[in-house]
Amino acid sequence: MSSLILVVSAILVIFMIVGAVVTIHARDLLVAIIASAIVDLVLAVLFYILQAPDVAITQASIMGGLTTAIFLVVIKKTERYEQ
Amino acid sequence: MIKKAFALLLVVIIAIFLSVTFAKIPFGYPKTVVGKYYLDHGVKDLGGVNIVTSIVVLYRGFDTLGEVTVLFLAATGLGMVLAGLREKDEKKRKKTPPSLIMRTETKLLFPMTILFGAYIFIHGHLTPGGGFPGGVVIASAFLLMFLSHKKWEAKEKYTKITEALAGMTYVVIGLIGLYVAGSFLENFLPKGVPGNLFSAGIIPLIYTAIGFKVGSELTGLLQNLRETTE
Amino acid sequence: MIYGQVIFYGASVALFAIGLYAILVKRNLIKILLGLSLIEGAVNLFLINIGYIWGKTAPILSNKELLAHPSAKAVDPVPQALVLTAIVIGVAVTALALSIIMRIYETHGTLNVDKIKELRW
Amino acid sequence: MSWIIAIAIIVLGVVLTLIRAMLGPTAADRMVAVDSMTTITTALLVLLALYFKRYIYLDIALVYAVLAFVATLAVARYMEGGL
Repeated sequence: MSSLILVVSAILVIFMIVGAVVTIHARDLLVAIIASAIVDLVLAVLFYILQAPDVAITQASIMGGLTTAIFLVVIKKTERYEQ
Repeated sequence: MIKKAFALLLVVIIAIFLSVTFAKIPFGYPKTVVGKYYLDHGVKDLGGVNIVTSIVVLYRGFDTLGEVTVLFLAATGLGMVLAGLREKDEKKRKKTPPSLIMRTETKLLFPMTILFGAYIFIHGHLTPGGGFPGGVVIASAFLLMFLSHKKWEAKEKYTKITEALAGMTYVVIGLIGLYVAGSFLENFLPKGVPGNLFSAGIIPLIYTAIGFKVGSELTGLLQNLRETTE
Repeated sequence: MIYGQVIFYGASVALFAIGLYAILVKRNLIKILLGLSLIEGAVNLFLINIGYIWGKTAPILSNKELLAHPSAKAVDPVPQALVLTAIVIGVAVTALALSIIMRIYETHGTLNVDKIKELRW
Repeated sequence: MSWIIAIAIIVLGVVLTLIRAMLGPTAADRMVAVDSMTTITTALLVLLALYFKRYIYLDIALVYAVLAFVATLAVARYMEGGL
């Protein structure tokens, strides 16, 4: 792993932490779900950089739709804003 | 407020402990001996090029059988928990119908996505992928249809039958291995040339079974969730 | 090469801490579940970090030179095989937890943990 | 040098979409930002496959390209009240 890849992964880690903070902080649960999609996306790229393509493909396919759709059904059924 | 401060203090203490522990673990140096053994002997023993697949399906095949069972239990439990919720929810909400562009596009994309999922789990021993991501891709294709067609549904009868057949195939292949080669989930087919599609013995067969099982389980789960919003 | 250790282990520690904070402080059940899934991601990332080896490539031996010396050229495959199944199981378990949350909302009419009497102790 | 320029341009694109995803006043803005972020990340994955000289890694970029829009579709259906 060269220093170029290290710099890129450091930037991606910062993105992931920002996404996680927004996930926790947002009052609107829809925004929280979208931010957790960002976390999953960056996690898949980090698995890819760490030479684990099998894990990255699984994380990417999970991220593309399934978790988001399941959480959306639940906030449709219950309530969207956190009191 | 004081509660929040204490929680923050606890989180900081745990993070410091974890950091001190992780500083002792060197990053980027070999740690396990068993991984080296699998890498050196994997292709010779089993004929599969993707070592991760060989570990998941054959070296640790019994473990994977248990994990597929956990997946089945979670999907069945979801159906059981949601069963009463469906009946009470009689009043019909007015739903916006999906637009024409979306309906046409998903109708075209649905078979392609299923084909892509089949590609992922059939080539599990050659390229990254395998039964678990392939099944998830197939379930995503069904999710696409659930989102864009109001009347379209995956009948519970068919998902249950597919899932039961796939699980039985997995166990039967293991029992044939017990009869022919002497232990459960042992390889009994010829290994072939490493790198070809028809190689690696029973790995493609088992991964196909896992792909069908994961795909039908997740589709049934999505179908259960969808019926609650109607 | 200390930078790799700081970046990747630091990422998993930070993700774990943020998820734990959500579980301890937040009162909304869906928020608590989101925190739990963050912790799950942190653990998966940590396991993959353990398996990485400097300058080596993925354990998919698709060309001749990789087939000749596999253990000198490829990273540790065992943690990857562990994490692969854990991710799919995690989604199914999250769906089960969400269905239980839907039943709780049906009987109590709220998602706030403080207002649900049976959960107070 | 050309690697640095190519990767820097892509990372700059990800930064810009991330800023919109964090600031965006409505949830729709954030979802559009995440969608374009996924598209740019696909380009990053293709570039990294070339950098690592492992062409089988391209499968992961394919999974991203095929599946990433499902989450966008789910959020859009939720917003128009059709889920």
